[in-house]
Amino acid sequence: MKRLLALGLLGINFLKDVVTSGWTTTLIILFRGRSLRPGFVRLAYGELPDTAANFLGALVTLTPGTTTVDIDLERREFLLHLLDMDHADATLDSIRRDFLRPIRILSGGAP
Amino acid sequence: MSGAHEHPAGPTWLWLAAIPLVLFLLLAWGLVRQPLPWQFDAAWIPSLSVSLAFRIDGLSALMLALVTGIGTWVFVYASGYLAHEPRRGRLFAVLLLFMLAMVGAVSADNVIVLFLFWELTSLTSFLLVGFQHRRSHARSAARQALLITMGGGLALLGGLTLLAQITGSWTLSGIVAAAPAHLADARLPYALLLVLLGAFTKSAQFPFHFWLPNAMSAPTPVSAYLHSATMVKLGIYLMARLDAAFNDLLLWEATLVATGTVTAVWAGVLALRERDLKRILARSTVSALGTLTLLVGLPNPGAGLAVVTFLFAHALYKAPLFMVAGNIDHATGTRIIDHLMGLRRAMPWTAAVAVLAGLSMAGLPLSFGFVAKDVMSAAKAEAEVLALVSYATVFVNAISVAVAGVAAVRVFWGPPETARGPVHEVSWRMLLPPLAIVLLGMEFDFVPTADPLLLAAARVIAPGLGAADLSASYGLDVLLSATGLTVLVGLAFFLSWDRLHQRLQAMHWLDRYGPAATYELLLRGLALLAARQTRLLQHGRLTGYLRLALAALLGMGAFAWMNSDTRLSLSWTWPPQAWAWLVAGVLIVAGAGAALRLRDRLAVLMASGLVGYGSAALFLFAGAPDLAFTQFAVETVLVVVAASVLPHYGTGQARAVPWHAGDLLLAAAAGLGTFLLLAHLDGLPPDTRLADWFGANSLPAAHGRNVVNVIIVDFRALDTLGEIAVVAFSLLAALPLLAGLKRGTPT
Amino acid sequence: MSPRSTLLAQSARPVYLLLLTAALWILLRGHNEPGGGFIGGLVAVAGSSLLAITLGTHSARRWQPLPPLSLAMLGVGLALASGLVGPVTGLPFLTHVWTDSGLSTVMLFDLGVFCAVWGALTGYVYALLEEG
Amino acid sequence: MIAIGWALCALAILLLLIAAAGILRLPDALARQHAATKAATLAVSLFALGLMLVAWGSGWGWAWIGRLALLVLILLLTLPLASHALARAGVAERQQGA
Amino acid sequence: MGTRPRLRRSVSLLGTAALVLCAALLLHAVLTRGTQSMALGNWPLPYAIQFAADGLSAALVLIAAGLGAAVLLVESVWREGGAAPGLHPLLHGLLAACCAVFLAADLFNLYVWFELMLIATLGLLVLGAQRRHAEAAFKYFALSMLGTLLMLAAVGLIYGATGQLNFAALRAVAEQPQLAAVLPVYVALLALALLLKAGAFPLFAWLPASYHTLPAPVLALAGGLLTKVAAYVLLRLLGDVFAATPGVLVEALGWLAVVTMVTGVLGAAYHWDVRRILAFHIVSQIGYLLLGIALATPAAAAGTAFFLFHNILVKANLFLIAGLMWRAAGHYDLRRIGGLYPARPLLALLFLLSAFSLVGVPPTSGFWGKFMLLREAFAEGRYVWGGVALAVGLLTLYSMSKIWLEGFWKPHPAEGAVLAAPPRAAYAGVILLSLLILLMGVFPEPIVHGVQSATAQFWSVR
Amino acid sequence: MSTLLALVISLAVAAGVLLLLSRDLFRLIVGLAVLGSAVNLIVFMAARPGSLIPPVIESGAQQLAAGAANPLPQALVLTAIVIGFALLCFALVLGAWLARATADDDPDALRETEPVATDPVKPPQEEA
Amino acid sequence: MSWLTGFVLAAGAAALMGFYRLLAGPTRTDRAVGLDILFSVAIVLALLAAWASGRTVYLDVAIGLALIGFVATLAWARLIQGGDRGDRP
Ligand code: NA
Ligand code: NA
Repeated sequence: MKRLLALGLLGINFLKDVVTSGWTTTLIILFRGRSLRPGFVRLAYGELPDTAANFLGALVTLTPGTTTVDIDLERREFLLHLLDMDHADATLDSIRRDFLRPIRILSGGAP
Repeated sequence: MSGAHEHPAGPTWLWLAAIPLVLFLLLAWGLVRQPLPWQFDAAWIPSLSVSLAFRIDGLSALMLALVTGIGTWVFVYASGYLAHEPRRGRLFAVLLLFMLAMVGAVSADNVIVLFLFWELTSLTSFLLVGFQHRRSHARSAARQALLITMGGGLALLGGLTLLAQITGSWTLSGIVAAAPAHLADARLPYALLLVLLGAFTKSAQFPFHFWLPNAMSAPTPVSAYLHSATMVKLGIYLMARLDAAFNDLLLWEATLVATGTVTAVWAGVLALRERDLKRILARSTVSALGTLTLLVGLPNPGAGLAVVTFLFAHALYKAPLFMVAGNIDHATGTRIIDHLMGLRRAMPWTAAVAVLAGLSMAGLPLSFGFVAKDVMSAAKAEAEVLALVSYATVFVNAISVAVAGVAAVRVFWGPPETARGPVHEVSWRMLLPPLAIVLLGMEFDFVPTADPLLLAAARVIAPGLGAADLSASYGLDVLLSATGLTVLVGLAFFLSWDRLHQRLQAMHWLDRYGPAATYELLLRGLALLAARQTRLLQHGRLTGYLRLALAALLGMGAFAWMNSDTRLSLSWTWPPQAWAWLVAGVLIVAGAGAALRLRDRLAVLMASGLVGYGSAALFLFAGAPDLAFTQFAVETVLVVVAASVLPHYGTGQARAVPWHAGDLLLAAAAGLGTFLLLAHLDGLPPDTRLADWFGANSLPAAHGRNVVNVIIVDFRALDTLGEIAVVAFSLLAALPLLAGLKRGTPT
Repeated sequence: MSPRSTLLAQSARPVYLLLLTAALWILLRGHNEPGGGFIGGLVAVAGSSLLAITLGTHSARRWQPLPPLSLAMLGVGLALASGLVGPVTGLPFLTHVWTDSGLSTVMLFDLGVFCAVWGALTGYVYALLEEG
Repeated sequence: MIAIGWALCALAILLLLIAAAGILRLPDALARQHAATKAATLAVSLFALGLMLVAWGSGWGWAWIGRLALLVLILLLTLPLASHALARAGVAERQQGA
Repeated sequence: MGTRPRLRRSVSLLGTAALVLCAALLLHAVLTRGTQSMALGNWPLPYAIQFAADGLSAALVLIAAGLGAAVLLVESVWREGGAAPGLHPLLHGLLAACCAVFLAADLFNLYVWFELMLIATLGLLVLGAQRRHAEAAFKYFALSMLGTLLMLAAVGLIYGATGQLNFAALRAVAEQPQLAAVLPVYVALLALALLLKAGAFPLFAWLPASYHTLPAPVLALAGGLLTKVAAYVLLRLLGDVFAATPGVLVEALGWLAVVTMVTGVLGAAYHWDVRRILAFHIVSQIGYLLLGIALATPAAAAGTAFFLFHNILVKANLFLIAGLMWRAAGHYDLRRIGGLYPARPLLALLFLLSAFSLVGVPPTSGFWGKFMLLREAFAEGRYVWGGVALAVGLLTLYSMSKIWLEGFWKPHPAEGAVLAAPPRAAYAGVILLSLLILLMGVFPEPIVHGVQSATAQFWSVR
Repeated sequence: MSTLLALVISLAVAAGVLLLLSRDLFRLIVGLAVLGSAVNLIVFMAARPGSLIPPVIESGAQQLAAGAANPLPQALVLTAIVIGFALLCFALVLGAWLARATADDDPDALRETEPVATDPVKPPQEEA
Repeated sequence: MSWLTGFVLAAGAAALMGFYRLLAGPTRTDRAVGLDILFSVAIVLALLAAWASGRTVYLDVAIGLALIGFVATLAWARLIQGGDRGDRP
């Protein structure tokens, strides 16, 4: 039941993020263009089975503005490419909040 | 050849002489029992009007008698001459084949059968001339003989074919019979010239005379048989046979008389330039052949008789003289007359033969006298030309007296050469044949056994010849008066042989500009031409090949376009989906263009992929979902393949496109051509009968709704079968290459 | 960056199975809708290529019923064999036969096409990807 | 319903154009990758949704809606793979260049 | 595959034997019951693809099959360039494609088989996996593709104009006046594609660039069949299907034939490698075939057909003989070999037969073919064409005598060189072909009659 | 309408010819591919494209609707596409093999089977 | 000119922009990115064809494209990552 709830939450969060970051990306393309500062960040995902980590990587990639470049299963962290480094922290936060937590629940771990 | 190395004996092949002998006896028996002509006809290739038609009349019988009679003795002689030759078996086999070919050639009536045997004699002659094939001279002489006689043979084929088409008959007898009705045919001169080309090359007429002396690198029995007595007479034989039909044609007469005269005189002059006994004899043979051609060309009936008489007599003295030369060569190891003196004591029998044959050769003018008289009386208007001819005959005849002197007197008399070791007479098998032939010749002179045959032969050439003419030709007074003059001149030539020789030898321009030199020039020219063409057409540069191929295709396509009734029809309707086509078209053109501009191979590949994607987009908006899907899928898989193959192409950068003006022109022409073709197609009303049938039957009969698929797997499944075979074979074909790439370093 | 992506590695097999299923689906319904042996075969090639690119040719080969060349030849053989049913019954070559249950030699033929395309093209892909 | 569908489709096309503009305007390959893969693919998905609505409204039936839904699913399934691979390629190329 | 060469060879030989048997049965059926036709898939014509065998195509199938048998016989003992597992399938594929071309009565199907021929030949070319093989294959590919693409385009355009692909249907449609005026351009394009495939001037560059890299048995099959297949199709299309093609185009073909004959022999005259010499003679002989087509009469078509039969056999045999020369003397370059006449008299005899057949000396097969063409050229008033054909015979003789003089008569340039003994089975294949050539030369009547009746309807529109 | 397509195809052909003659091994193959696509389109033009209706019989119908696209050229082009693709794969591999073996990408440098002629009468000897 | 035509032209414009990236690079990844958007355009075009013709068969083409299109991108990515051999043998 808890997992089902998590799944539903994940779906809603995903759609919300797709729309919001889609909108941000559109704005970025339209108005910031060349002045944009993209870059890489690392995101530790902690305790998570490999499959779930991969799933999370895919979800992150699906969301506009963020792309998973590498998943390091040893060090348990993602290497992400962000379109906009100016709001990197906010982006990472929303990933942790909207995706990482429900997936932890889904995979049976602690939130 | 002189027996320096003794080889194990092995069979002598003497028994082979029995074959021509039996044939000769059969002929003689037949001539006694059965009146001429004998005819034989059997179907061979009725669809081409080629039948095994043989017809033996007097002329053929005369030739047959020579071929088999002299053949018998040549085989005997060869068995002695080649006693130490290890590979004589092959030579005998070819010699026998030659004899049979001659028999066939002179008895054939169907022109194609004649041609068959004619070529067979050339072929066997080639093999015999090249018998000493380890020597490069023998090889080139053989090739020269082959190219000239077979080249002439090809002309002969053309000529005979034309003659047959003009007269409507494929037999010699039919052609001769029908020819008078077609003398005005415009094709006739060409036909005759082609036939004469064949005859002239075979009979070594000017300017093709030079192959015969070179052919002397054949063993002597071959020279005596092929290159003096029989094969070289084949051309004369054919001319003589056709003479009955074309005697009254000025072209025929002029060509034959002119060629014959020039050949006879010129060969006589050239004989004086030679020191090799065999080559001297060969030159004199050419001279005699020229005389024969001249005689055939003369229009009056008496000349016909002269032809057969001289032809016969020449064979009977020249073959023995060749054998004499062979004997001398065999005994002394040389044929150069400067080194040959006083052989009469060492080789008495050979000397005797030489004298008898030389007498015959020198005493020959019986025919000339006859001709001279006949010619003077028959032709009046063309006096000056014919006078020239008769002067020429005197000269030619004098030369043969001189040659007879050299062969029969000079080498045998005088002090013996001391530098050389002891010389021994040759074996009986090399003495008996020349002796027999020369005695036979004398027998015919005194006892006219051969007269009926000669007369019959002459009547083939000159049907108007009466019985009286024969006796007239033997008129003693004419004979003597003519002989007197020629013998005198000949004696002068003989005595001044060395001085004349040196004078002529010094004329080097004769070697540089003669027909023989021309032949060499042609061969070299052929090689040079071939080399030039190779550089032009086979330069090895693929781009050049492609350019030429494209230019040729475009040029020939344009030619076809100009020569057909084509019209252009351009429609500019613009349905809604045309906008989609525009998008697709822009992609296609942009992709193709970008592939030209880009340097990174990966980018080139991507750009060219756009052509495919564009096509697929086009298919989407043209009612072809299957095509669109396939095209997209193909492009995707192509990317996979190309992406994995691309690293092998070295650095990522392709060469820059050079933008040659010529290439641009080709491209523009190709584009324009494509446009015109498509515009042309657009003007034609579409015929959709096949499509309609497929659409109507796809579901009811073939149980499928997707008509394209039904066509692919059912209505036209064979195309698909072939296609998947191509797909599977493409992998099979690429396996060795893939293995090489996998190893990393293809060799 | 790790030399191999675990995301690709882990998703490759499921996606391959999806593609193969789609390929077979396309093959089977091709007679009535767009599709058929060619397109199905090409989709299967895409699937196998995916495996080969992400997991290496070894596993791609393992997930294919036969070695590429054999598969291609089998395909040609199947198509040929389906055409031989006709001659056996006295009809021309490539005459197709239907049973009442809807099965037909057409399917065999199309399967042959599918196998030929799948086999031949994967043969190229594998050989090129596994060099040196 | 049809009107909404139309509007969604128009929006999707607009998004597609913007995504395309993104690959022109954004500063480097990795950034452009975001536009090409995600923005564009989402635009396509949106277009499919719009068309779904149109089909629903027009009563074209489940043949349309089912297929379009399947399309969106497949797009969402394969998009991360392409995007991820492109990003890795970009990084690798950058490393090669360095 | 690849592990049991002996089994593979046996199966392969058995397969060819079966092909020969089928071809013989087919020819028998054609001769006794007339043209045989099969509508593939049992669909009505002209909707189905049709296979049609008249005397001409059935005979060609039999000849191809016989040639295949002889070549495989030789191949079974050849082992040049190692055992390649792809060899036999590719050879069979090539053979099958050729037979299919002879039988196909459908324009697009024809194209498919040409593609199969192309890929099989490419596979055979690269089998050796040396650099020269790959180079040869690439040149072959690049130039052949031009022809292939042009052929496909022409087929498409012809379909677009007529709505038909089946030969009989096209024959009927092409005579319609409104099409007779516009179709020739497309037909000419198709003819051009076939001219490239046939190796006509100036489209032959692929041939001498590639053929000589093939191992002898393969070369025999390729050199014997490939260009001739294209020539056959040209004869079939121009003489039978699109016989209404304007005379001026056909005449242009005749002049092209003349130039092809001459450039072919001149190319051969330059070379010293036996295979290269023979390869250029293919071009020259194609000229004769084109000449026969350009004469545009039934009799000339018969001559072309006869020449085609002859040329396939003789060319293949000469290539096999060249292979035997190589086996015996160690090289293909005439400047490096010699002494074959005393050492290998049988080989010499076999060479002479085929060489003189190529030259056209009676009574070999080559003579009758040339004679039929020459006769018809003169009958049609084409004296220059006929004259050049004769002259080219002389130049052919030049090349053949070069091989004979240098390879057979000249002593081997290496002192004390001992010539090897080529395998017996290889001789068997050559003797088989030689007997066929001899038979065709000595008893040509059935074949002449056969081709005359098979081509009696050719050019009937004109 | 067909004027547009004819124009597109013609331009593709022209570009293909230039690629073919560009003296680059890889571009040459690409040129053949481009020409192949153009030729496929030429064949497709035989159908006089214009209809958007695919040649698929709708459920309920027994035969193809009037006005549907001509299925035959589509089938022919489909066959031609696949054949052309198979040949293209072979060519790409062959070209790669040659590029590696010769360490050159100039098609005109493929001279091993046809060496440069030096002596006008006797061409250079070669290994075989 | 209908709305659908407008959509087609807009999709075409997007394709052209992608094409520009393909042409201009500068990196290989850029080119691959440029090509990738063409897939999206192709799918949109298939959907538009379905819409315009009212036939679902074009939807199947779109699905097929979505299924296999990304494999091409993966192949490009692998090629770029593997890099050129650079060195000639
Ligand atoms: Na006369
Ligand atoms: Na006379």
